Order: sequence, then structure tokens, then C-alpha cells
Amino acid sequence: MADQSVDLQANAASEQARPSDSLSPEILLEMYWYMLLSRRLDERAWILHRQGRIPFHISGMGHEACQVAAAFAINRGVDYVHPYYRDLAMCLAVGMSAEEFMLGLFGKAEDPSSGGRQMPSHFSHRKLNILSMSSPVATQVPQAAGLAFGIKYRIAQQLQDPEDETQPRLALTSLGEGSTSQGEWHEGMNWAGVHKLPFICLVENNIYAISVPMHQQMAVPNVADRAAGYGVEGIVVDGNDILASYDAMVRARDRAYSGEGPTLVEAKTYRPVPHSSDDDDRSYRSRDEVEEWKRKDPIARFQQYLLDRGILDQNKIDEYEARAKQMVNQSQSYADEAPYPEIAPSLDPSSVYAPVDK
Amino acid sequence: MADQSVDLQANAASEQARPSDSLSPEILLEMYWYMLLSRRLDERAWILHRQGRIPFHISGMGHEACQVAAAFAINRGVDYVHPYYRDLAMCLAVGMSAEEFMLGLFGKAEDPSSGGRQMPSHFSHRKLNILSMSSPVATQVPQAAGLAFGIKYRIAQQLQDPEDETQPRLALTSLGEGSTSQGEWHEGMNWAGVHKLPFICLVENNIYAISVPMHQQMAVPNVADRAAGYGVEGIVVDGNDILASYDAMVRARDRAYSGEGPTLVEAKTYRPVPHSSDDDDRSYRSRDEVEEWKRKDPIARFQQYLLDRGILDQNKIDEYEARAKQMVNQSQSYADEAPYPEIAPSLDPSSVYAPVDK
Amino acid sequence: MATKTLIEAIREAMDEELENDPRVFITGEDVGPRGGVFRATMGLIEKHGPERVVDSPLAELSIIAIGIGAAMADLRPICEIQFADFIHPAMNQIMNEAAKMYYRSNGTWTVPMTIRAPYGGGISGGLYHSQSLEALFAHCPGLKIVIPSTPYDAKGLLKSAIRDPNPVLFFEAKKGYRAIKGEVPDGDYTVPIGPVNVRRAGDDVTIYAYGMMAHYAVEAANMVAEQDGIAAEVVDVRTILPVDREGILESFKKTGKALIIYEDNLTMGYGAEVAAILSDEGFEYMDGPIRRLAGPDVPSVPYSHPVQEAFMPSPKKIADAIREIAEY
Amino acid sequence: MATKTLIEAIREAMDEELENDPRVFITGEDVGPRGGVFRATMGLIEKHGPERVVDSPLAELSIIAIGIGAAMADLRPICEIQFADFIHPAMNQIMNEAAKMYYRSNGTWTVPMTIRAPYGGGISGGLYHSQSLEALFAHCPGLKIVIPSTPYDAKGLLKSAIRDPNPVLFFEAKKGYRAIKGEVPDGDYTVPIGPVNVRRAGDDVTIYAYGMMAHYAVEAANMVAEQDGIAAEVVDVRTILPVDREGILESFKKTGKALIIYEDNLTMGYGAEVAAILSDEGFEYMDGPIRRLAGPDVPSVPYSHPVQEAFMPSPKKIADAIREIAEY
Ligand SMILES: Cc1ncc(C[n+]2csc(CCOP(=O)(O)OP(=O)(O)O)c2C)c(N)n1
Ligand SMILES: Cc1ncc(C[n+]2csc(CCOP(=O)(O)OP(=O)(O)O)c2C)c(N)n1
Ligand SMILES: [Mg+2]
Ligand SMILES: [Mg+2]
Repeated sequence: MADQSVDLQANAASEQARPSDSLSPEILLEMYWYMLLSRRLDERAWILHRQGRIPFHISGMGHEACQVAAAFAINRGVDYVHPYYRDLAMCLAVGMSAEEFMLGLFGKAEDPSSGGRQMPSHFSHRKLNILSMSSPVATQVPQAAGLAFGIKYRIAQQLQDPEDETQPRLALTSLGEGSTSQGEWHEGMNWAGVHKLPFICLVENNIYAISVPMHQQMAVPNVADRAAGYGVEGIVVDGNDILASYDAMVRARDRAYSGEGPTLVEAKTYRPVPHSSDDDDRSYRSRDEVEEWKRKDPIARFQQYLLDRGILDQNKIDEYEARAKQMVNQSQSYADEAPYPEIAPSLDPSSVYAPVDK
Repeated sequence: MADQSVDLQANAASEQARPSDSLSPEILLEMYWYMLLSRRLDERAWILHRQGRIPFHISGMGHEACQVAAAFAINRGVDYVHPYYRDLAMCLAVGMSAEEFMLGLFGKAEDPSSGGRQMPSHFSHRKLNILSMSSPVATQVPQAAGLAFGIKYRIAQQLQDPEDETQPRLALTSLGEGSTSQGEWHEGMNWAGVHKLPFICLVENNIYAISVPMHQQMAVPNVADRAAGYGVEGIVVDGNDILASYDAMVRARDRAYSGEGPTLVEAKTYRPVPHSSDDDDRSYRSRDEVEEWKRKDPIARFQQYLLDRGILDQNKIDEYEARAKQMVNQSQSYADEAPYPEIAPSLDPSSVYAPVDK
Repeated sequence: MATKTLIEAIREAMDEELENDPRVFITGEDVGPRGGVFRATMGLIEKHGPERVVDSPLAELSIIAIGIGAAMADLRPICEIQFADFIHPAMNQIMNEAAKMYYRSNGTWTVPMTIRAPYGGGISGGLYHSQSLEALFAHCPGLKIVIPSTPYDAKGLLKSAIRDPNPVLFFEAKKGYRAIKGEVPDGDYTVPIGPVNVRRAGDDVTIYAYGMMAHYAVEAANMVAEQDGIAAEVVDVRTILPVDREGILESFKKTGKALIIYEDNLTMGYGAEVAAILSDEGFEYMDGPIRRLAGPDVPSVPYSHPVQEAFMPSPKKIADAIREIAEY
Repeated sequence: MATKTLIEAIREAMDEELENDPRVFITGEDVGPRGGVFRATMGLIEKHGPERVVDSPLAELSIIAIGIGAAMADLRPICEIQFADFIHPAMNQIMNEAAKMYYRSNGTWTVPMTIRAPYGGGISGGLYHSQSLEALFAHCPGLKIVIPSTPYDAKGLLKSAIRDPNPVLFFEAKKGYRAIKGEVPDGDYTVPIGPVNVRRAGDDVTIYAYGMMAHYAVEAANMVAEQDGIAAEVVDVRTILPVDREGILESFKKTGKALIIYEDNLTMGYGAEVAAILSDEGFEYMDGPIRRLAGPDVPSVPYSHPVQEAFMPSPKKIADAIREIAEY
């Protein structure tokens, strides 16, 4: 079935123009910047955990390319994004700030995701139309189908102008390959297909679900092989190649905006670090394998691409690094000193209900 | 994706021998007999309901061919069968008696399925390795994968001789096309694929889930189109053609017995009657459609086949009909007069627990 | 006012809300041309169109999740679960998602969704078409749970549920769909979610009940009033969650004796919470043991006719229990 | 006897049962080479092989359903749910299937399956790595529910669970996995599922608790004994279902005062059932209000450190509650 999926990279060779060809140097550098910022924040989080200053971190390292590509393909901050815990780079690219991430790490009151109620990296941002995620995996997928259903409904009922770019016109959700084993995924994909929804499911396939390798998760080589069974287009892409990922996402976005229906984009990638700060990955994969993948690092790769094309030079790299470092430091201090949530209202049973209008 | 599924009927034309070619006249007549008996019991159940003598009936009419074919392909009464509420003909062919069915209809103590605890047609028969089914649809599918896992495990741990025909060597489960929308189905199929289990999923596709037509259920023309996504072989077959259904099931059985893995057989069929005694199907489908399908009745069709080949004649038909009628009458009287379950033990909280060995 | 059945009142509430608010839509199995297996949505697709009355795939988890997503996209979904017994596949979406969304997002995302589900026994539904599930969900902060007993309450409470910014589980006594009748105003009105409702006044014993059992309780109270001169007060706990602790305590302070009726399994049923509240906050008023009359602890409700009858609480059993407590 | 931690006792029970019965196998996420995210199954795949310690796909519903099927094929599955919080997708399989199988098949099919799941707060797990779910399942006849508090009980009860012909939910206090230590015999022994266990004797107040809270209760009881001379009896309700009504009543008949501790949400928590039993069958012994000290009714347990601490019952809060009741 693999051959059923659209292989954009193969297509690309034979075709004239890829959407990424028209990305300006400014945009390319912005994409680079978000990948870098994400990486540096992520590294700091690991350090903070090792120092015992935060209880938990779960990392997006290695996944930055497909995440930033996804964000840049959609209408950032407007289209619905229902991400998962690895999507730090995606959320930053959509508009979440470094401070906001750090506030979550420290569980502080100002954390926009949950006000410190949820574990770190359980992203949410109402103003950016980033939906609130839980820990149980894959629950976001059928919900994102619901968001997409909402869009289609609002347009059909003339509650929303289809041309209005200040309104969400698609729902993007993401998850790991392991999480597609959940019934939640099946049911969400099915709704998206039946109703031809403006829906994109990004599968960040890092070939492990914690310790469980893909062949114990599914009997097919690609998650995208399952898309056709839902009437959904499936695309397999090198998730460590930001431009290829962008091309795939643009295709998915165009399909969503134009009413052609849902798309599943499977980005092949890798997690070069343990699953989370609670994990030790030495029991389930070889150091050689990890080292090999580290050589395919998506940031180094994109950096080289930009250097080769003269879009980036060492000066600029240094400047970006300095800016990132400063942001990481500053946001850490800010979050560290920010107040915790107040206890009484956090534990007040009435706080679980939205107030009823009178 | 439809082309991905094995189309046995197309294959059949070009190939020499079909498994059904070697069925003896005796076996063919036995198959005919079970279809007929099932139909006559079913008809009687509708009458009993109309007379207000039983509160509920759910029918297997129209589905008899694929059901009896499935039963005859496996090791009847030994292999695990985890059926659904339409599988009266399948259960009869596996060994359930007419009385046993009637006892369930009347909710009597001797009912082998549940002792009158469950609604009618919630089949179970420990001695025949028919598993107990509930009402929530599709729950049987991952359980059947568990049964198949059990078989594979038992053989691997030498708890069972793989050649021993007194032991179950596959698990067959069945459900309607609508029920495949459930996450339960996805997860069961996935296990079957990952572990290459001796598992058969028979989808009795009658193109409606109560009132909901297939195109509102899924965005693909065949459920079998989804099989490949699980590493499962998918077969589409005319479920009103008992011999074609038998060929498909034999292929599935052979794959299971020989360790080649799971198979999904999608039998295209129709339900010529309302969903259940609570339904009125006039709101959601035309009388023309129903009439058209009635002309494709699987029993009439098989009868004609047998008549054409001289395996059956009018005398024999009359004899079968008389025998069926007598059985239906007798079993109805028996069940009608049989005692209800005793109340106190049925409502005793200790009755929900199997006793612990000391 | 016209007399309407429970199911007519429910249908009317949906019809009017569909009419009044374009964000309201219905989804569930067979809600379209079939009008629902109980006919609760009969005629609505014809009137409001297939975009607003949407037959779902046969998959409860997704019915709820689509509702959650649509609610967050500022729609007002009414999700029908065909029988309460089939809600379990959606537990994760209801308990871990809908119920926690407002809290977990620190009040930034809301899930204004209504989940309707017929519940209860006595209709030969066997183990999977008879369940009562309010107790299970009552342990989940963030949900509201409503069980109306009268057509008047049904219409008014369902409208409140649809307009509520929180997820509301609305359980309907299927046995009473056509059997329960009452006065229901045409047009708009609401009944607030929250407060219990004293359906019958009395000083001797308080009976707590809801849904179908509230009717049996009133019937039983009338029986013992006539036959034994016992004055039983019937508190209709029409909102199960959030718990109206004050409303529950108020009657008990007067009577000091409590009988809690539910057709759900006894252990950990809703009566456990009522008993716990009374035996703590109402301790000083206690004038006898707090009794529960409920379904036995076997999977509800066995099919076989005589067993089903024995399983269900009945006005007679309730009357006997009232007498026993009153005499204490 | 050697001193072992809670998790070592659990691992030892599984190891020995794998050794003794070829029908026993383990499945769940990361139970293989990773040895479980808490390391409960560490070393078992190396010792017993990948056919008996099986990494599952990431899908709880199927983990349970495979267990049900395998159990009916006469195996003895131990299904691990990585965190109790992730059991909701499997509710349908647990409540509608496993729990009802024996009853619905009139005693002909059995589901001898054990479901292990770490539960509870205090480990910075936030809303979805801290939940206590015993109360939810305690409303479901057909299940057995066990929550051991000591390593001795953990090993003995887990063996009983694995050998039990019924589905048993075995919840493990993850906060205590390494913190709780105790004497555990090497080799085979069992502790019966059912009876409560009096962990500390006393005449003044009865404290009901289980799991991690049983330890806090003993600690608090020791505090008030020393500081206030109050003799509190601690009843460890190590079997949640079926309810040991007699065991629960026995201590209360002596003390007439009850405090029920659980870290789960207050409303409809397990304490509600204990209170309901005491206020009915124990009415004549009541000598004060029946109190519950539990988690507040917000999704358990918020992540932020100070809020988490405030959410959880603690020995100090328990001691204060004992004093208040004792004085009543
Ligand atoms: C329903 C549920 N079960 C188990 C877990 C524990 N868990 C968290 S992440 C994870 C693995 C996820 O793997 P995958 O989907 O491949 O995403 P990845 O972490 O590799 O990006 C598991 C098992 C969970 N969060 N939710
Ligand atoms: C989980 C669940 N939801 C809803 C129902 C109610 N129901 C019973 S049968 C049915 C339709 C089944 O359709 P399909 O799977 O196509 O099987 P068919 O009846 O057509 O053979 C529905 C909705 C149910 N039994 N279980
Ligand atoms: Mg992964
Ligand atoms: Mg069908």
C-alpha cells in the first residue's frame, strides 16, 4: 500500500515548482529561527530538570523541521492547531513565546496553557487558537475533526465568510505514530473522511512509542498507508527536511482550504533524546542508531542548506545564537520568579465550571 | 484501494478449482438445511413478536449464505466463534439447536446463551466455543483477536498440539459494516495484523447501520479496503452467494491454520427486513430497493443452484420444509413451556463472581 | 398549557433551540431520517436540514469528540447516545476531555455541549439497553448531570443544558418517554440546572429520587399517606451534578429520616453520596438509619421478564420501605 | 524475611506466577525491554521471553480486550495500564465486557484476568498522571478491585488476583513504589481478596483508608495517640470491591466515629459508600458525624507544586480531622 500514498519527494524531481521554492529568504530565516529557538529552549529544559529545578520535561528535539513547516504552511495563530506534547517548535512558530513555554515548565500562574494546572508541554493558547491538550494520546484527533466540522458548518450556515482570513479555515492536529493505534485516531480519521473536512493530521513518526518500535505497533511500513481506507490522502515525507515537509503541508493546506478534504502527512523523523525526563532509552535502542540519526539533525541540515545558498552566514548564525541564548535566559528568569497560582481558587470546586450567563 | 483487496470471484473464473467445487452433495444439502432452518425460525420469531409473545427479535434474514459458509469453512463447534446478533444461521450451523434459540427468545432458564439474562440473539454456547456477546457493537473484535492470540500462545508454549483438531485453531468474529466505525474494530484488527494471528473478521455488509447508509459511515466503497492498512488480507465477496462465500472463508481459514495471518472477508449482503422488531425501515429506504434485494435472496438462489444440478428436487424441498416446520413448532412449544430463571439467584450479588478455588 | 409526553417535551426543546440559535446542531446515530430510535428527533431533519441534524457513524467516542471540537469552535452540539449503555466507548472523551477542558485550560476553552442519552430499565432491554449511568459520571467534576422527571422540567432543563457553557449529560427515562405526561408551555422558558425540586411535601420521611423513580416515589408517598397516614416528602434530585447539598439537607432537617431511591446498582450508586452528605452535615437531625432502595448489585437489568420485574424498584416496594423507616 | 519495596513485591509476585503457571503472561505498553515505565516488569522479558512479556501497541482498549479473549482461551493475562489515568479508553471492555461476562453467560465463560495500574498523586503528574479511579470501577458489579498498602499485601494479593477466576483491577500507589518498604517472604503465599485489614487498633475513632492513604492514616493515628491520647483504629480497606460490609462495620461498632480518607475527589468517592453503609447498618452505633477527608472536587491533581501539595491529604490534615471527630 505504500505506493498508494503520494510521494512528494519523488514527484518533486519531475515537477517544475515546489511551494517551498517561493519562500523568501526572510521567511526561510524565520523558519530557521523558530527551529533554533525551540532547540535552545528544549536544551535548557533538560538542564533545568537535571538541576532538579523542574520535575518534568518532554522534548521536541529532532522534530523541529516538520513542526515549523506545518506552522508556516497554515494561517498561523488563526487556523486551529491541536498539537501534542512534542510540538514546542510548532507552538513557538504559531506564536507562543519563550516566556510562555517557561511559565509552563515551572507551573506558574501566568502559564497560558493551563495556569500551572497541567504538566509542561501540554500546550494551549486561546488567543492563538491552539487547543488545550491532555495527556491521553490521540484524543485530540477526533476533536480536531470536530473543529474542522465546526468550520465547515459555520461556513455552510453563513456564520463565517469562507474568504475571511481572520477566521480559522482548517484544523491541524498532530500525534506520534504509536498513538495512531488508538481507536480515537480511527474514529477521528473516519469523520474527517466521511465529511470531507478541512483537516490535517500530521503524524510525527519517530519510529518509537517510548520503547516500542514500529513493527510492534503496526504491521505496515507507513502510517500513511492507512489514510486511503478513510478516503483521506496520505503523504509520506522526510520530516527532517523542512522544505519537503513544507511542500507536503502546503498541499494538505490547499486541499483543506479548497474543500478537497482531509490529508494525513506522515513526517519520518527521530527523537535523539529519551522519551521524557523520566525515560532512559538505553534499554531499548542502540547508541549507534541514535548517533546515526543525530547526523541527520534537521537544524544542522537546514543550516547547511541556508549556508550553501548564501542566505545564512556565520555572523548571522552567531547573532541568532546570541539572541536565542538571551531569550532563553530571560524567559527562564521571568518564569522562575513569576508567582505560583493561588491555592484556594485552584482547588475550589466551582472553578471547574464556566459561569452561566444570566 | 478497492483493487488491493483480493477479488475471489474474478480469480475464480480464471482458475481451475474452487474449494466449493469439492463439497459433496450431502454437505451442500446440509448447508441448504441450515439456511432454511434459520429462515423459518427467524420468520417464526417475527410472528411471535407480532403476537406480543416475545418482547424483541433481531433478524438474520438475508445473511444466511455467508453465515453458513463461514461455519462450514471452519472446524465447527471447535474453532472459536465470536458472532454478532444477526448470526442465527451461523450459530445453528455451528451446532446450536432450534430449542436453544427459542429458549433465548422467551428468556428461559435453560437458554444456553445467558439463561435468559440477555436479550434474544445474544449468542453464547460454551460447549460449542461460541463466545458470549454483548450489545455494544464491535467489542467482540479485539476479544476475538485475544482468543487468536491465546491459540498462538498456547501452541508456542506447547500447551496445545497444533495438529490437534479437538482444539480451536482460529478465532472467527463477525460484525456489520457500520460497526467497523468503532475504535474497537481498529484496535482488534491492528493486534491481529501485528501478531499475525489466526483470526478471521467477517464483515456482513448490508449497507445500512439501522438507518444510516454506508456513505455516511465511511468514505470508501468497501470495508475490505481498510484491511491492508493493518497488514491483513481483505477479500470482498458476494455474501448472498453461499459458494463464493465459502471459497473466501476457506482461503481465510487456510491462512489462519497455516500461520499466514489474519483475513477480513467482506460479504456484500442485505437485510430485507427492518433492523429489529423495534424498527420501521420505511423512513430510510425505498420499497423498491428492498424488493430488488429480495429478488437476490440467498436461499432461493442456492435452492435454484441445487435444483439445477439435480442435488435437490421438489420432494426433497417439501421434506425439508416439513422438517423445519416441525422443528420450529416443537422448539417453540418447548421453550414456551420451559421455566423462567429463578429470581433470587439471578439477583444475588454473589452470582456475578465465579467462585474462587480453595 | 397543553399536555405533552416526556419525549414530546424533549423534542420541542431541541426544535426551538435549533430555531433560535444557528449554532445548535444535533448528531448521533439514526437521528436523521429515522428520527432517532425512540423518535426524539422525529421531523427535525425535515425542518432544519441535514447539515444541522447529522447522522453520525456508529462510533460513540467520535460523536462526543466531534461535539467537543465543534463546541470549541463555538457551536452548540447536542450529541445523542442511542442508549446510555453505549456511552462507555466515549468515557475518555467525556471524563478526561470534556469535563476537564475548562479547568485544564485555566478557563480559556469551554465545551458548551449537551449529551442526551435514554437510560433505565423496565423495557425488556436486558443488560445493555437498561443501564443507569448517572453515578459513574457523578464522580467526575466538570460535568453537569441532569435527569428530568416531568415533561415541564425536561423541556426547561434541556434548554438550560443546550445554553450552558459546560458539558451537560442529560439522561432521559426511556420507560417514561410516552408514559409520563404533563403540562408543558409552548415557547421559550428554562428551568435552572442545580436546585432539587420538592415534588410533594411531608414531615415524616424524605424520599430522594429522580427520573422514573421520582414518579414511583410520589405514587408510593400517596399510597402511604392514604393507607398509613405517613407524610412523606419527595425531593426530586433532578440535577445530579453539581450536587445541591443545601437542597438535599433542607428536607432532611425537617424529617430526620431518609429513603433514597434509584434503579441503578446499590453499591456506589448516587444514594451513597446523598447518605454521606446526610450522615455528616445532617448528623444532628438524624432520626433513623438512612436507607437506600436500589437495584441489586448485578448487571442491570436481566432480560427475563420475572427477573426484570424483581430487579426494578416499584411503588409498592418503596411504600414498604417508607413504612419501615417511618416506624423506626 | 527480607525487606522489600512495594514495587519489588509486585515484580516478585509476577515473576513467581510466570514461573509457576505457563498460562500467565504480561502485556502492556513498554513492559518488555523497557521493563515498564516504573520498572515493575524489569528483567521479566529477559527471564521469561518475549512471548510471555509482550509489548502492546499503544492502545488500552485492545490491551484489555486481548486480555479478555486470552483469558477466555484459558490463559491468565496480566494487563498493565501504564497510568490509571489512561484506562478510560478501555472502560467499555472492562465494565460492559469483562465485568459482565460471567453473569451474562450464566456462569459459563469466565475472565481470569488481572489489570494492574499505578494510581495516585503527589508525584507532579498533573491532571493525567495522578488519578485515583477505584470509585468509578467500584460501581461495577463483576469486578474485583484491590489496592494494597504494604509490600506483603501487594505480593500476596497480586498472586490471589492472578489466580482469581474473575477480572481483578489491581491499583498500585505509585508514590509508594519505592517509598513503601516492608517484610516480604520469599516464595509462595497469598493474601485473600475480600477482607479488610485492621492495621492499627484503637477504640476512639475508626479511620478507613487504603493504598498510600493507609500509611498516612497510620502516621496520623500515631501522631494523635502521642500528642492527644486519642486511640484511632486504622482499617485498611485493601479490597474495594466486593465490599467487606462486615469488616467495615465491625470497627465502627466499637468506636461509633468514622473518618474516611481517600485522595480521590470527594463527591461519589469510595468514602460515600462507606458512609452509606455506616449510616444505615451502623446507625445505632453512630456517635458523631461520619466524616470524609478527600481530594477536592477538581480534576486530580494540579501540577503546580504548591497546589498539588494542598490537594493531597496529608498525615497532618488527617490528624486534625481525627481530633475534630474525637472531640465531637
Ligand atoms: C492513552 C495513553 N496511554 C499511554 C500513555 C503514555 N505515553 C505517553 S507518550 C507514549 C508514547 C507515544 O508514542 P508516539 O505516539 O509514537 O509519540 P512519540 O512520543 O514517539 O512522539 C505513551 C505510551 C498516554 N499518554 N496516553
Ligand atoms: C456501541 C453501540 N452503539 C449503538 C448500538 C445500537 N445499534 C445496534 S445495531 C446498530 C447498527 C449496526 O449496524 P451494522 O454494524 O451495519 O450491523 P447490521 O445491524 O446492519 O447487521 C446500532 C446503531 C449498539 N448496539 N452498540
Ligand atoms: Mg513515536
Ligand atoms: Mg449493516
